[in-house]
This record gives sequence, C-alpha cells and structure tokens, in this order.
Amino acid sequence: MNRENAIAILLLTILVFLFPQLTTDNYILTVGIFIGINSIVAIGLTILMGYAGQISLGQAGFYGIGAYVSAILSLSYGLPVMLSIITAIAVASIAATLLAIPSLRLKGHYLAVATLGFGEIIHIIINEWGPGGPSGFGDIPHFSIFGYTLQSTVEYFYLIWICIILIMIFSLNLLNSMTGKALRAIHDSEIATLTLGINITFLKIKVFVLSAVYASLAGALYAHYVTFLSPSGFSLFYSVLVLMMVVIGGISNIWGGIAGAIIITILPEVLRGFKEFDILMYGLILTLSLLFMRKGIVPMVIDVFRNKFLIKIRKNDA
Amino acid sequence: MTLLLQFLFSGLTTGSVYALVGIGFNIVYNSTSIINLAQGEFVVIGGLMMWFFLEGMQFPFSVSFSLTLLTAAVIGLIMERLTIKPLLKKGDLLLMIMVTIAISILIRGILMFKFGKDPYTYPAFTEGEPINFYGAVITQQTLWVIGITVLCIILLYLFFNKTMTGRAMRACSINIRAARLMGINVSKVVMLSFIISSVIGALGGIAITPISLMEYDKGAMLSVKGFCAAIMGGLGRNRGAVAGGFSIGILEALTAGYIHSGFKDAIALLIMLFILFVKPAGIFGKAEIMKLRKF
Amino acid sequence: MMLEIKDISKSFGGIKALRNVSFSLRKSEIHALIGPNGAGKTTLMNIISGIEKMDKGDIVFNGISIKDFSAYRRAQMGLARTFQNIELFGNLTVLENILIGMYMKSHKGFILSGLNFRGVDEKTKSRGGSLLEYVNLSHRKGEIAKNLPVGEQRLLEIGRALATDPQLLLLDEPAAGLNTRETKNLSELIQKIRNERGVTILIVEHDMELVMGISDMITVLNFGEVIAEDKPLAIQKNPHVISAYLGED
Amino acid sequence: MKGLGKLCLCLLIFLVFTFFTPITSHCKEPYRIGAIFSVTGAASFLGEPEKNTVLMLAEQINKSGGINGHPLEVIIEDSKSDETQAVLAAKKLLEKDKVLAIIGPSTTGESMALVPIMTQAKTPLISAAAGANITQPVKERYWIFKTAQYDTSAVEAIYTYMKKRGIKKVGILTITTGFGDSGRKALTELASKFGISIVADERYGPKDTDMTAQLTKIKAAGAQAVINWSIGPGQVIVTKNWYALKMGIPLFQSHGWGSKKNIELAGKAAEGVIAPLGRLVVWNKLPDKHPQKALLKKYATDYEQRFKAEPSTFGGHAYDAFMIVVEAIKKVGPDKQKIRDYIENKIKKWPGTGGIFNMSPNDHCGLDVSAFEMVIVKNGDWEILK
Repeated sequence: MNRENAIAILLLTILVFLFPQLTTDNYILTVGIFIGINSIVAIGLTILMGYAGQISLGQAGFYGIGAYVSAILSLSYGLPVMLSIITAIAVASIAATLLAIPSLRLKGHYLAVATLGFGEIIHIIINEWGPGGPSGFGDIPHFSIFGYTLQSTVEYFYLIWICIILIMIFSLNLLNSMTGKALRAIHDSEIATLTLGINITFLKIKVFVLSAVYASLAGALYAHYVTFLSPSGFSLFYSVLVLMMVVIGGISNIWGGIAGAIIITILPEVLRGFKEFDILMYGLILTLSLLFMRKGIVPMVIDVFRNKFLIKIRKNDA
Repeated sequence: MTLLLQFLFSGLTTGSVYALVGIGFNIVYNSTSIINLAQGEFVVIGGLMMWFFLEGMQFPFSVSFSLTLLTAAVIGLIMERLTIKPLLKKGDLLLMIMVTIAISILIRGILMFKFGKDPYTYPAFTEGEPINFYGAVITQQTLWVIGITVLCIILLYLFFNKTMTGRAMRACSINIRAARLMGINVSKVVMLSFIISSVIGALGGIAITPISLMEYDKGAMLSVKGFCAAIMGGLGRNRGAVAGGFSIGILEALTAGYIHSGFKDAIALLIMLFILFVKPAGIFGKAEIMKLRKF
Repeated sequence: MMLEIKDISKSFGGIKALRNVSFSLRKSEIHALIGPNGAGKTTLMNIISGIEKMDKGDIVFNGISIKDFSAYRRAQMGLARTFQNIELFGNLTVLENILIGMYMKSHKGFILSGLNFRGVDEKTKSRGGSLLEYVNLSHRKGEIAKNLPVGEQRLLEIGRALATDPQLLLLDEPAAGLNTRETKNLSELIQKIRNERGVTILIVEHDMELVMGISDMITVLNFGEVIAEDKPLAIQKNPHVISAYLGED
Repeated sequence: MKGLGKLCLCLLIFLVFTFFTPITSHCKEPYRIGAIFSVTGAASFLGEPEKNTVLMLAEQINKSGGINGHPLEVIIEDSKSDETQAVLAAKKLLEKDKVLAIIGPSTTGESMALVPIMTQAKTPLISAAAGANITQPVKERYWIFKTAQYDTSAVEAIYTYMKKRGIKKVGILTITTGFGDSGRKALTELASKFGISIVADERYGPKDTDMTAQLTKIKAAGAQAVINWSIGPGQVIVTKNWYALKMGIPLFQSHGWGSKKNIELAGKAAEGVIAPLGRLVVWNKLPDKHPQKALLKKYATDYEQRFKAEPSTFGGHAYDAFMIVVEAIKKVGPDKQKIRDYIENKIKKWPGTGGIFNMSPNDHCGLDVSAFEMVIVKNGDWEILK
C-alpha cells in the first residue's frame, strides 16, 4: 500500500474510534452502521467496475444470499453466528463463480443484463422460498463472537467499521500488488495483457467473486444487526443504489465506494425535512451531481487538492 | 387449446409493451450506445398525460392523443439537450446511463407530485364486448395494443429505410465517426432518437393504460423488462426487441399458466440468461458487430 | 526447431488472408517476415501469438502443438510479442509496464497479495530496473507510458516482452515511426537480445535496410502466400520478390 | 462547468453536515408522537391515507387546544416501504425527537423490523399493519400493539359467507407482497375449517399488467369462486380481467378493496364483486345507533373535506392508533410506561374505525371477525350483504 493510502487508513481508523466518543446519538450511529454496510458492498463493486472493468447489476443477489443463508443457518440450524456468516460467504462465492464463468464472456450491456437477471432470480427465490415469504422473518440471532453477543448500537458500529478497515487494507494491498497492476493493465490493453501470460478471464472471475464476498459479508452483517429480513431490501433497486454510490463516489478510486455510500445513505435522511418533495429533490441532486461531478467525489477532491498543492510548490520554486 | 390461446393472448398483451420499450431502447442505443433507463418512465408519462388531457381536461380523444405524444416528445427533447448532450462529447457511457437513472427518479418524483400515487385509467379506445376466438377471450383494447405495436414497427421500418433522416440515423448506428465525416449532424440524430423513443414509449403507455392502469412508479419495472427484451433479441435490432418482448411476455404467461405463476418472472429471466450464454449477442445480434462496439 | 508454421490458412469473410503458409524458425535465429501491405503478416503474427484463430493448419512450438492454446498459455510457454499499433499500458508508469511483464513469474496469488503490505517486492523491482537499463529507458522509469515518444514506446514494448523471459520474440514492425538514429539503436538492441539472451526472434518489418542488416533468414509473403524463403542476399535478387514489391510501388 | 462541479460538491458536503447538526428543541414543551408510514414505495397505498389521517387529526387536536394544554407535535417519517428505512426512521424518532410513542409502520415486515428496537427503547409502538406476528407472542411483544384487523378475521368473514352459499371449491389469487402473502397463508390455513378446498393457488407481482393467465387457470381448475388478495392496481386489473373473461363465478376481494376509487377504475367490471370491508366505507348505510357510526361519519366527512379524497380502511388503522395514543397521554401524561399500561388495560369497548377494541394483556390487537361486513358492489356503490 502506498503512503497516501496508509495515511488515509490511519485517519479512518482514528475517526472510527473517535466517532462514538463524539456523539452519543444512537440515531447517527445507526446511520453510520448502514453507511458501513453499504460501503462494504460499494467497495466490492468499485474494485469490480473501476479496476476490472466489469459491470454488475446483481450485487443485491449476493447481498441477499449473504443475509438469508447466514440468518437461516443461525436461526433454524443453530449454527454459531461466525460459522454461519462464513458459510454464507462461501455459498455466495460459489454462486458468483458459477455466474461469472459464463457471464464474463458477455460485454457491456449484455453483462449488465445477465447480472441483473441473476439478482432478480435470487430475489424471486427468497420471495418464494425464503422463510416467511414476502413478509420476511425475524428473531435472527445477534452477532456473537467467542461467546460474547453484541447488543448495543456502538458495538455494531465498531464491528462494521472494523470490518471496513480490514477490507480496505486487504483491497488496497491487493490493488497495489502485482495483481492490482495487472487489473489496471487490462483496462489499457486487454490484448497486451493476454500476450504477457496473464489469464484475464481467471483474474476477472476472482475479482467478481471478491465483490460477491464483500456483498455477502455485508448482507450477513445486516441480517445479524437488524435481526429481521424480508425480500424487499434485496431487489434490483438495491443493486442500482450501490451502482449509484460507486459512480457518485468515483469509480476510479476505491475510496469512492465509501464516499458514495456516505452520500447515498445520508441523503434520504437529510431530505426527510422535505416531506413529499424528497424523491424530487433526490432525483435532482443525483442528476446534478452526475452532470457536474463527472469523475465522482473522491477523484475530484484529489484533483482539487493536488492543484492547490502543486500551485503552492510552483510558487515556492519561483 | 383454448387455454393455450388464452395464455398466448395474455402474453401478447404484456409482450407488446415490453417490445415497444425495447424498441425505444434500441433507437437511443443505436445513436449513442447508451441504454436510456428512463425509457419506462415515458410509458408512464404516456398513460398519465393521456388521462390528464382526456379525463382531466375533457379534450376530445384525437386532441388528447396528439397532445400526449407532443408532451412526451418535449420531455424527451429537454432530457437529451440538458443532460445527454453535454456528456456525449466525453463519451463516458456509464455516467450517461447513471444520468438516465437519476432522470428516471426525477421524472417519477414529478409525476408523483402531479398525479399522486393512485392508479389511473380511462375507457378503452372502442366500446364493446370482448371478442371470442376459439373459446379464448380477447378484449378490443388488447387488439389495439397489438395493432399499435405492429404499426409502430412498420412505420419505424419505413422511416429507417426509406427516408433520408432515417438512413442518416442508421448510418450513425453503424459507425458514428464515419457518419460524422459524411456530414451527418450527429447531435441532431441523437436528439431525434431521444424524441422518437419517447414518443414510442408514450404510445405504449396510451394503449396499455385502459387494460392495466397506470401509476407513477410503474416505469422501473417496464424499463427492466424492456431492457431484457432488447438484450435478448440483440441490442440495436428492432426485430430483436420485438421478438424479445413477445417471447418474454409469452414465456411469462405460459409459465403462469402451466407451471406456477410465482415463478413466471424467474423462468423468463432464466431463459434469457440461457440465451445470452449460448448466443452472447442475443438472438438477432451479430457477434462481429459487438466486437466493434465497446458497449 | 523453435517454431514450425504448418500450412496455415485464414480468411475474413471470403477474403483469403493466408493461404497454406508454412515455414519454420531455428533456435536463436533472427527471422524476418516481409511482404507488401496487406500480405497477411500481422494476421500471421496474431495467429502465432494466439489472438486470432486460424481456419486450418498447425503451430508447433518447441515440439508441442500449441494451436488450441489460448494467448496467455502461449505466453507462459515462452512466446512474447510486440504490436504494430503499440499496445502499451498507457496509464501505467514505464516501470509498471515492465513489472506487468513479470507478472506470471512473480505474482503471489490473490489472497496473499491482499495480505502483503509491501506491494511489489524489491527483488522484482530491481529486476525490472535492470531490464529498463537493458533497453535504455532507465531515465524514464517513473513516467506515464503514454507520454513517451513513439521510439521509446517501441523500446518499452520490447522491454516488456523481454520481462516475460521469452524463448521466442515476435516483433511487429518495431521500426515504424522511428528516425534513422533510433532505427540503428533498435537493430543493435535486437542483435543484443539474440546474442546475449539466446532469444529466437521473428520480425515483421518494412525497413529493408534493418531487415537485411540483422536477419539470418527471410520469408516473403504476398497475398497470403509464401513466395520466397532464403538468406537476405538471395532474397534481394529473387525475381518474384522484386516483382511483388515493384507491383506494389 | 468546473465551478458548477465544485458547487455541487460543496452542496453535498453541506447536506452531509446538516445531518450532524442537532435539531433545536422548541421553547414550549409539546408532546411528541412519532409516526412511520410507507408514504412512498410499494406500500404507498397504505402509507398515504395513514399519513393524511394523522396530519388531519393532529391539526384538529391542536386547534382545540392540544392535549391537556400541551401542543401535540407529530413527526411523520416516510419508510419508503423498506425495512432499513423504517429502522432508521424509528432510531431518529427515538433518539432525535424523543417521541412518547410511535404509530405505524404500515406493513408487517417493517413493524417486525422495529420490534427489537422498540423493546430496547421501552417505547410503545402501535402498528397499523395486520400480521399476527406483530403482537404475538404477547409476552415478547410487551411494547407492541396493532390496530389493523387480523387477516384471518377477513378470511373468516369470506369463508363464513361462502359456506352459507355452498361454495366449496375456490381458486385464490394473491399478490407477491407481504400483504398478499399473509392473506394467502390465512386463506390456506382456514380453508379446511370451513370445508373449503383450494383448487388453484396463483400469484402475481405488484407491477404486473395482466392476470388473464392466472384467472384462466383458476377457471380450468373448476373453482366455484375466485378470491383475490391484494392492494393497489392489481385488484382492479384482476377485476377487469375477470369481467373480460366472463368467468361466470363470483370474485371476492380482500378488505383492501374498500375504496370507491377501485369501483371507478374498474367501471362496470366491478359489478358484483364481494369483499369483507371495515365499516368505514359503508358508514352511511349503518343504523344510527351503531356505536361506530358517529365517529366514522366525522372521520369520513372531515377527511373528504380536507384531502378531496375518500378515506380508506388503512387510514382508519392510523386513526385508531393515533386516537388510542392521544387518549392514553390525555389520561396518564407523558410517561411511556404508563401510556403502555393504559393501552393494554384501559382500552375496552373502545369504538374505533376498525371496530370495537378490547385490548388486554393477552391481546394487543383487540379486534375480531365482527369488525367486517360483507359488501357487494351494486350500481357503482357499496351494498351490505346480510
């Protein structure tokens, strides 16, 4: 990981640990938890789209698999929560592999529709066969580790954001490694990458599975935090929402996933004040943001920062 | 036999709308390579504005009909000029597609604000009893829907093959750079494609509303189904969208009739996935053409 | 034999690009492939490297038929190439371009990469650095590849191909867009690669001076067919070749 | 262009920051009640009238001097028909607005998602959704009440009517949402008790445009009646399809059918459709001495005047929930525990829009089958079936 990212991770860690000290407002912490859950999914999609150049409209499917499998295993089969989460992630990765092998032959819009189809099929399956059907089911066990069960909002806040820190460290390491460079290389020239002995398809499948692992982890955390699941949260709408987070946050930078998740999660909360106008305002803000912040928030902030910084250096030189 | 016929009629009705939405996708796709995910919203605009002019303002049918199409065209025009045109030069497809999603949310917000959340409907185009056909029943409005779809297909075929403008638009779909060098005003073509696709969407909305009602948030579902139809048939090919739309509609009806209605969407999607895995460019799509385009 | 091209044919929508092309390369020779524009040279390069499929024929590399192997498998077996329309990783730095070439020898697996904080290890980096030196690009190390002048981009592509430790190197018009001095340096580099590393080289090139200067053997392609194969001096006198070239100009 | 981009960025950052600024509290001490409804999204058919009802009632109460002199502040949040949003809204109401009780949410799923939160916050929740699990098992639902009738009550009303008419074989058609699904469960569970067999069990999605295939299948299965369980446009489309197919068997709808709008939309197709409805829609056909009549009349006329729309059964659920909370606060003051105890023990023979409530420690709903009347559509109007 390079120095800027190491500093950013350090700052994030400090912020995560300070945040609950600064505010005791459980509502803000709850929003923080949902930002975190969305971030995990968005980080995965950023890597998939921004670095592997593949689009997915099926993240809700993996998110749903993670949530439902983990919830069912721990509730109906009495598996320890940690074990059920790991199993859920394994199931999601198998599903992702099976989907990726035929799908990644597809390009652009075709890939988008194939993943969309997968997500919708998962949605229909949990709607038809999931416990409780469309009405959903509750009383899912809380998250517990080494016999300690997490109850309070603060604990979940820490849990989820520690997960994010670990995920970011892993992802940044990965992107800085040979594998990450190879992914960036594919973007510039797929043919050249192939002739250098890199199995692009295999690499893309791995990244696809990675994004599914993240999404399913987020789903499982969601299930054990809210302790209630119904299919409505796992529809295409969620996939599109995550896509929006990634694009608004900035597809070319992995931190964009978190930035996008913050905006897209907080926006409806802020717009509560607008009552009926909220969906109107929401659409308007999204349109304007996309039109005028084309690169996304994080790359744009970096640009602004760099320009300021570089100008200063030049002045000093003169 | 009667059962099968009845299922087919049901499939044709829903399939017509999917096909129209799919054609709308194709027209915009051909000139810009993007998928206009606000396409379904134009179907809703068609249905709701028609109600507004016909029932709300009490205008005669033909006036309401023309005004509705005009409204849709203007909204399509505004949308293209304000949001797509400034982005087109940079050519960031993903960004443009996300903008169409944002616009669809915006349109939905405006429609909700104006019309509320209730469903709307108006009388069928022609009064009269449903027609009995070998024991299966088909309403007159269903015939209208199918008829309008067929008419659209014929008119579009004539437009794209027999008129100068239409040919220019086709040229753009084959090679946009070459078209530009040939002196075709690409910006105008893009604008026109948005207007045509909006009008087609609105037409679908006008025709289907007496059967299936219309409410402000129906658009998203129609967009998804139309998208699937267009992809299944092969993006950019209108006959593909028609085949895709009708196949999805009929598949849904047959699954509902013979297997189980809870899985009708799932089975239609599974078959679509299967087709894509076997033919990655859709039924009528050409793999060679796909290679030339980035999306 | 390093590489045997056996009876390869390929057509694009009715137009025959290659017709029963056969020739072979000995180990450590510099073999040139020349011919007028549209003769099918680049198509043949693409077929050998596995980017395009052939209609019929066979390719034997080090005694193994590789016709069913995909491009990356061929590269892993020791087949590297450069491209006529430079295919660098434009947004990566010069050093990173070289490092990608070393991917298959030095990457650590997906999960381990995520757990390793150091990124690319020093050993790999210093090997990349010395390769840059080898192709005279160490002064450009940290620059973004697309900002390099064409001549240096060509060198970088060669360096990147060398990073895969190839046994056979395919060079597709490496001198296109180069000035005289750069071409001279290039010919020295090509010979150095053969002499010091023992790499077999198949070169497609229009610059006859370069071709005649370095090649051990030349194959001439015209309208998808081999019309001559001989030593450089003999080729220069071959009437078929002369008429093929005169017909073009 | 660049400048606009920065402006956008600033706007977004500003919006994010407004989120963290605390709400300034009012100088006078109002009583605060929270309300969470699905004002938008798939269940907006429920949330819209509920929101309107609560808005109107709060205005009325404040106009007449509030509760014991204290102004009443109702904070209505939109859950967008989504559990996550409902959880967030509840957290906001509890933490930021410090409400005494929460009314809603509109759907069973959202209500279930709030159960652990409300229990932890020790704040009463009066749900407007129908699912039985919301208040059962009562022991684990100490803080949870609901005002919507059980789905089973509506089903019982239909089946009782069918039994009288000798209908033995039915085909059911349900929407694939929580509403349709809980109806489907109730329909299948209770069928055998009434000697009714379900010969076809069909479903459709909330945005489907044509249900001819399902109806054709039901007819082919030899059903003597169709029961459709849905809300929203689906029930009108089913009615139209049923009419077009000339099925020759009666169509029953759920208690969600109770809106004049549906009759208008379905036109002559609606003639003869039967449904179990709360008394709200037929208040003017009730005898004068009926205990619900006066309040139904006032609610219906007020609502129509205020919103130029007809009140619905679902708005009635919010009415009942709201009035129960208001009465509790009026009697015991702003104390969450006392409010809960009052609702559990003192709401007896309490007339609401949904029926006569009898809450008890064993029943946090307090309504039964007597809440419904069987109503048929005749000449574009409702008519109570005897």
